[in-house]
Amino acid sequence: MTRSSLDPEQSRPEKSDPEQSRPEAILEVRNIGKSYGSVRALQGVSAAVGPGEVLCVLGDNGAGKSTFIKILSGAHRHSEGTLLAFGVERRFEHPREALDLGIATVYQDLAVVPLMPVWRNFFLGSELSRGRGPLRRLDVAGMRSTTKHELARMGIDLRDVDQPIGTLSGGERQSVAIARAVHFGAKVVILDEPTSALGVKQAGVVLSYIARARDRGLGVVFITHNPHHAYPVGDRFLLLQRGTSVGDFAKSAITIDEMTALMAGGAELEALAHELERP
Amino acid sequence: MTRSSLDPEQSRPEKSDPEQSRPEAILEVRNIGKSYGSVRALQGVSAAVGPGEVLCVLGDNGAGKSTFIKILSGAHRHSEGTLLAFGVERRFEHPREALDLGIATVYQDLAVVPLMPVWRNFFLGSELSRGRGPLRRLDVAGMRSTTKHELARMGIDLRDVDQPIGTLSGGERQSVAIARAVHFGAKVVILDEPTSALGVKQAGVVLSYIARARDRGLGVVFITHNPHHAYPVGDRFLLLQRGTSVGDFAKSAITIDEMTALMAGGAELEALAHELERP
Amino acid sequence: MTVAVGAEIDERPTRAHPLLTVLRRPEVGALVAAVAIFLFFSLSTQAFLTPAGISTWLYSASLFGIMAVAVALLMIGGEFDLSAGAMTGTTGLIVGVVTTQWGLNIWLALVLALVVALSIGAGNAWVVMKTGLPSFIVTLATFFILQGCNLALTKLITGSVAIQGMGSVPGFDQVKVFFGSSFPFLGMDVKISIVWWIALTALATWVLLRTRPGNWIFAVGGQVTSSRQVGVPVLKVKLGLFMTTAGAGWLVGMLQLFDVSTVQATTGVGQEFIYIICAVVGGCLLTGGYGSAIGAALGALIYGMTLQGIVFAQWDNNWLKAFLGGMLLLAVLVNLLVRRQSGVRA
Amino acid sequence: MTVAVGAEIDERPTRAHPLLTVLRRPEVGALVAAVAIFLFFSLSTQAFLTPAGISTWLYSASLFGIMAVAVALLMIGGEFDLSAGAMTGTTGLIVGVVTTQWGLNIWLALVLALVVALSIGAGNAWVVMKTGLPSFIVTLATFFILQGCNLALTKLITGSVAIQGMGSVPGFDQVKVFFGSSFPFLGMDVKISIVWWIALTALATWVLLRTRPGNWIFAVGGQVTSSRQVGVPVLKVKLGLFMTTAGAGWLVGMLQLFDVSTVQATTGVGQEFIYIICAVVGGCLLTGGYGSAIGAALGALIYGMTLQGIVFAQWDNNWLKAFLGGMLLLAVLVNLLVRRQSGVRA
Amino acid sequence: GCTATESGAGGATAPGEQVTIAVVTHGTAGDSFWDVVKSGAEQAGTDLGATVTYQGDGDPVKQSQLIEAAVAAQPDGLVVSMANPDGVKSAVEKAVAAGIPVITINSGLEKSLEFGAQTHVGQSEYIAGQGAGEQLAEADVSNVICIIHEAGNSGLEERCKGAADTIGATVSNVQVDVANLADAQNTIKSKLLADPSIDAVLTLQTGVAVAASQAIDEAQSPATLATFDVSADVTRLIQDGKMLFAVDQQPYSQGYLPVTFLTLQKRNGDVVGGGLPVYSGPGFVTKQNAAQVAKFAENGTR
Ligand SMILES: Nc1ncnc2c1ncn2[C@@H]1O[C@H](COP(=O)(O)OP(=O)(O)OP(=O)(O)O)[C@@H](O)[C@H]1O
Ligand SMILES: Nc1ncnc2c1ncn2[C@@H]1O[C@H](COP(=O)(O)OP(=O)(O)OP(=O)(O)O)[C@@H](O)[C@H]1O
Ligand SMILES: [Mg+2]
Ligand SMILES: [Mg+2]
Repeated sequence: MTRSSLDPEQSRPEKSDPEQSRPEAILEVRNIGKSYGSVRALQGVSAAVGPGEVLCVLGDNGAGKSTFIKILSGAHRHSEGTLLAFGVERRFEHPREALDLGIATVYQDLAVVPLMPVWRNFFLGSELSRGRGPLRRLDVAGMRSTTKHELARMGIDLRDVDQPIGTLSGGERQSVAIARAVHFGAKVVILDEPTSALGVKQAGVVLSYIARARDRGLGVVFITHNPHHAYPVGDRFLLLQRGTSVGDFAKSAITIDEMTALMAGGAELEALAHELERP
Repeated sequence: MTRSSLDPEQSRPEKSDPEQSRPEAILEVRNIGKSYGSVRALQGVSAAVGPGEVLCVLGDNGAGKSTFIKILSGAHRHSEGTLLAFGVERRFEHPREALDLGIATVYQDLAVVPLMPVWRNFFLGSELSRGRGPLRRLDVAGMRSTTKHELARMGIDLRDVDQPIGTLSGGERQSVAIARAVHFGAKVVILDEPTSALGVKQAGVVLSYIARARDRGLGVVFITHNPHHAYPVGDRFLLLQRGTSVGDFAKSAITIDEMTALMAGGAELEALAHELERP
Repeated sequence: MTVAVGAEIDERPTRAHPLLTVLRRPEVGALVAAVAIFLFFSLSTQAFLTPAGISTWLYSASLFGIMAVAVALLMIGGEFDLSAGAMTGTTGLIVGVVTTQWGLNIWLALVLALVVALSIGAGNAWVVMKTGLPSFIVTLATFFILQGCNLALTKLITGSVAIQGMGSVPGFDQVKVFFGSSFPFLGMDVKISIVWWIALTALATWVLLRTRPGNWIFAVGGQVTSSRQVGVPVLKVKLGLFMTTAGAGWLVGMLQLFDVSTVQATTGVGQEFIYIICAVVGGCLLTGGYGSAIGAALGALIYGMTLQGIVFAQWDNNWLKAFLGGMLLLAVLVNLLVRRQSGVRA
Repeated sequence: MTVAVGAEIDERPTRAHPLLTVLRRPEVGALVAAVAIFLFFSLSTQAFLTPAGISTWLYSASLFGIMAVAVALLMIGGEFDLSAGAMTGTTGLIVGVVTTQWGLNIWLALVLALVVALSIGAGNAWVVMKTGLPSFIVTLATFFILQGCNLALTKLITGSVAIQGMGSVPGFDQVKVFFGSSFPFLGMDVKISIVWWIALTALATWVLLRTRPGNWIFAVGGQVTSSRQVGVPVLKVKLGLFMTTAGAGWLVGMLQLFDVSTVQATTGVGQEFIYIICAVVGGCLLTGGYGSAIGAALGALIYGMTLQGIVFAQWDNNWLKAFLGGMLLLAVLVNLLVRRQSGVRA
Repeated sequence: GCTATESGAGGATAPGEQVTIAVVTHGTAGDSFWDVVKSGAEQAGTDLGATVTYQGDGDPVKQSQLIEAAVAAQPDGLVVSMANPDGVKSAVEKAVAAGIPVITINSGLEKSLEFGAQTHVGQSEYIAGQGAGEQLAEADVSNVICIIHEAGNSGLEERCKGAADTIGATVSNVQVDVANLADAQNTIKSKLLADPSIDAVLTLQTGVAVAASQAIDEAQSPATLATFDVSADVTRLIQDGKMLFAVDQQPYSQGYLPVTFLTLQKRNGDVVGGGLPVYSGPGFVTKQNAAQVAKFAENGTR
């Protein structure tokens, strides 16, 4: 197979952007690992993402992708290895700490509160206030208009930002979550499978947001099952399998077909293609 | 664009399987429609599926795919049009009625009860009994071994069919649901986005189950967002957009690229491809 | 071709010790707590382990237990019934009023009370299912209504708040054989209600674990939409559960009536929470879909032992409630601990 | 490039009448029910609309209302507090005991009682958050423990089950100005607790709708993991909510103590459900994440009007509970209907 | 045998044998009347060097269970109140059959001997109610409300019934919740406002009496107030002229006397009463004797 030509060690020194070097990485993990009780969900994974760069994380179900980003975003603490944010070693105790550093995460379950209005969800945890002392209050008008404006910038025209976010379609909810991350001056946006439940069109919209965030100079960590979604926007590709890293490739070092083949089951899928035909 | 060459009316008379005619369809809908209060989720959709045939339903988020299959499976009643099962007009009042006719459905949310053991979930609603009169009781041993056996036939080797199904991975749960539908002598299996949350490998496994069910002579209605999943197994393709049918194509009448292009947003996605590139 | 999806999961470490299967049962925590409390009172008091002592706390536990088992089934099915306590009073009062005041045949009176109870249970189910309101609120309303009717109607018809002269109703002694008698066993004077309790716990366990309706009870409590989708008759199951609870209320009402041959308008008020407590201590989740009948019976046993054990220990009864509160907290914590140890998420 | 995801949804028919926005508020159902009950008793009884009558039912509503508003906040935040009723007794008893028995300065006694209340609230929150046990069970245990301690400690210290001679404690009249006084207003004799009630309802509404903690309360009740993920300090919010409820218990305890100038060991027992009922009638969901403070206040108003209206109407008092049950059912049904009409899913 | 003298610390020097007396009443924990009964019984125990256990539950089934649990511990004597005599019949008879001397207290006088009890101390709530009714009738009232603070409590119902049967005026019952005195006060006020012809209020509990007195003030009603039971606040109200009288069933002696009798019986073979009941009341506290009662009430013994 093409495996040897894709040796991770070999491809590591490659850069998608030559003027940018690892020390400038916004987020970097070295040999990171995580166990849930007796289950080792992740071990010995290293990766980094810099500004204006898109790191794609690919892997099977249960490969540890969500675990990986939960460590980056402070939702879980890692049990091995080191995590560097802006070159400084960190151990997040609470998602708040990561957020305060500009690490914004769009979770697989979107982290929205279905019964709350769109604008309240948009600003949840980072509400705008006006006034001072006991008169300090939410800047409702400001938040409403900012939400409307930010969503419009993303190409979403909601009639009513007061409707509960639970009434939006999956794609719209996804977009709100991404717009939120971008708006709060995030340095890195982490997205966990934002496209899996989306139609072709909606997935395209989300990909375009990712490209836009990248063009604004944000770092993006993008998790997906779908090589067809990852390849167009990704700069680097981290492949996970059963909790360990299979490789970390620059875009120039791998083609979409090689990537598909390398993902666990790629080989089986080819074999399968015959079987799917009518006997 | 290629639109005119793909005129649905033109392609309708085409058959993927010439020796099989519509009157033999297991399930058929004519001009079916459904409103939720003031929301028209579906209108004027016609389609049919025969034995040994795979009907793929594709469409955007909110296009009405889930609504469509909820009508077929008796979970919702249609508000317009006619539904024929085995040539007889029906109006299902309860999923039970559809089930009793051999219409088995694997829902998007899988319809499993997370806290219950795998084997109880497998047989839920169709439990095996032994004994008679007041001594009539569940055939626990029988259900356990059948579950183990049926799952093994699908290539899933569970150590313990007594573990709560909530502890299985997404792909495994999906497989249990499909194995259940196949086991209960279904004539039609309806699958709502079984592959969206799955990795490449797991998705391949599910596709192979679909092919296997088809080869056993079952009709399959397969809903997906992903043309790459639909095309290899599908015989006919029903494209929905905002609740109406865009077309119903035989496999011979359409290529995968045409299908992708035809799906809502296909055109936009092409435009997008440029944008995704670095500026 | 066999794509071994399961195979890759096998790699991850897991334990599947047979003991663990036992430890994962919902009632294990309650069993541990029950044994602890049994030992505590056996060692610290004289009377607790005497035949007379045992029959006393068993009797106390049995009356709570019958209801707790029914309430546990209902809770596993995802619903509450706060009218369960008042129901024991309602049924007793109906039998009392129609026999002592209107001279109805006592057997007919029993049937009448049962029919009324089942209708109220069915009514609860109907309102809950039709409106989608939480059963907590619907049955709270039923509770208030029953409580009010118990008092007002009894007062209206009999002129007092308790039924008198029940013992001299013709046929009373025949019925008492079934509901109010006791028999000697191993030196104990065993009340018939203990037999009812054990029989019903066994029956409920059998239904839950070995019949189709039992499977459905777990299903509707665990995930009601999924159950509906696979063809479980949700409405019938819930109807059955509410009627079972009401029926158990009738049974307890009769057991009490024929034991003491009187019933008061306030009978049963405030007991509804004890049933829920017993079920929760016995491992039922408040959110439904998980629990066991034996667990609820053990919960009732814990409650009965504590209640009478405090009497045997001659503690000041002013502290009773505080003890019960502490015991409840302790029992649920033990339960939690046992379940955490065995790796079950609560 | 603008991919108009929103545009396609616009096509589907929807109504967005401004009236609908108002009708979608959680408290609308309660408002409709409150107006109906107000009209009913105004028309059917003489005394209900007299100044003296109004001040009576307003006072009754205010005592339930203060707690109902606090309990509603807690319920919106996804938790229950069944110890809220007993807490009103505990705080009153503490003040009573330390002033009448130990001669402590009355202001200090107030502060002491508040500190104890807040600690108990914090304790509830701590146990709930650390163990993950449902607050229903944890606070039920607290309720029992408080109930037991109220009785046993009061008896132990004072030798009786009620506080006597509170009125002659030095400084009583000064404190009474804040908690037990009344003032004339539009011909009514308005109790100060009504002012507290209105002020707290306004404050709670302000907090809920216009401050960050309010936003967080909705969030932790609606989806606790999501809230944690976006950085909401879940523990602090729940801690604050349990302490608010305990603080409200203290306030109501003081209002009662300085109004009737005596307090008994059983004070507050059984009231916890009335608070929950008021909150639910006012539109709060039992499952959390939805509700309003004004709604809870309206729920209390409905309860207060019904309670006193029945007396004004001179109906047979034995039916009281039955009326209340019927009223509860009616109110939640009206609520449901109004919300269904406006297209909000309950 | 010897007389009961002052018992030393720990009762080690108690004369005669160790005596255990079980008291099981139908009073719920925290009920102010039964709390005084309990105090009386416990004081008798302390005074005589006897061990006294006290339990109570208003539900006849539960009360029966408590009696049976007490009997299982084989006490030297049993004291039972019988609000609903049928309800505890079999439990009492079991105790008698087990050879335990039983004395009934408070209510249940009619059935006391029939069930095998030696004697009865106190008198029924109904008779006490009749006493209150006679006193109120002397005050020439025509429209009375009787405040029931615990719905369905048979003792309270009996008190109101007794009053109603002798008073010769309209008596209507009003239900309030003793757990919420502020609201009880409010409800009484509502009743007074709704029916200005009410000219007497009869309460059945001391806390409610205090609340009712304030309700009468606030409603500016001319109604006369009377109550059952005595407390320091109640004697103060009587002294201030805000209350006409308080019915004193002397619950303390209902607890103290039977414990004394049973202890004597164990230690000295005395069977007191001779098959006749011992009446413990009712006494009436009025302006004349209020000051004298007040200091006992302070101790929680009246
Ligand atoms: N809280 C937890 N406790 C125990 N095991 C866990 C927990 N969370 C995840 N795991 C296990 O860790 C492994 C990795 O899970 P993770 O969610 O990171 O996978 P994933 O790559 O995101 O999968 P998917 O594509 O299905 O989202 C799985 O085997 C999973 O069962
Ligand atoms: N119970 C309901 N009440 C009101 N509207 C509904 C309901 N269920 C679905 N809808 C609406 O009907 C439309 C079609 O929904 P449906 O679930 O069929 O879409 P779908 O094609 O399955 O989308 P997805 O790909 O996101 O699963 C959507 O606009 C949705 O908001
Ligand atoms: Mg994941
Ligand atoms: Mg769908």
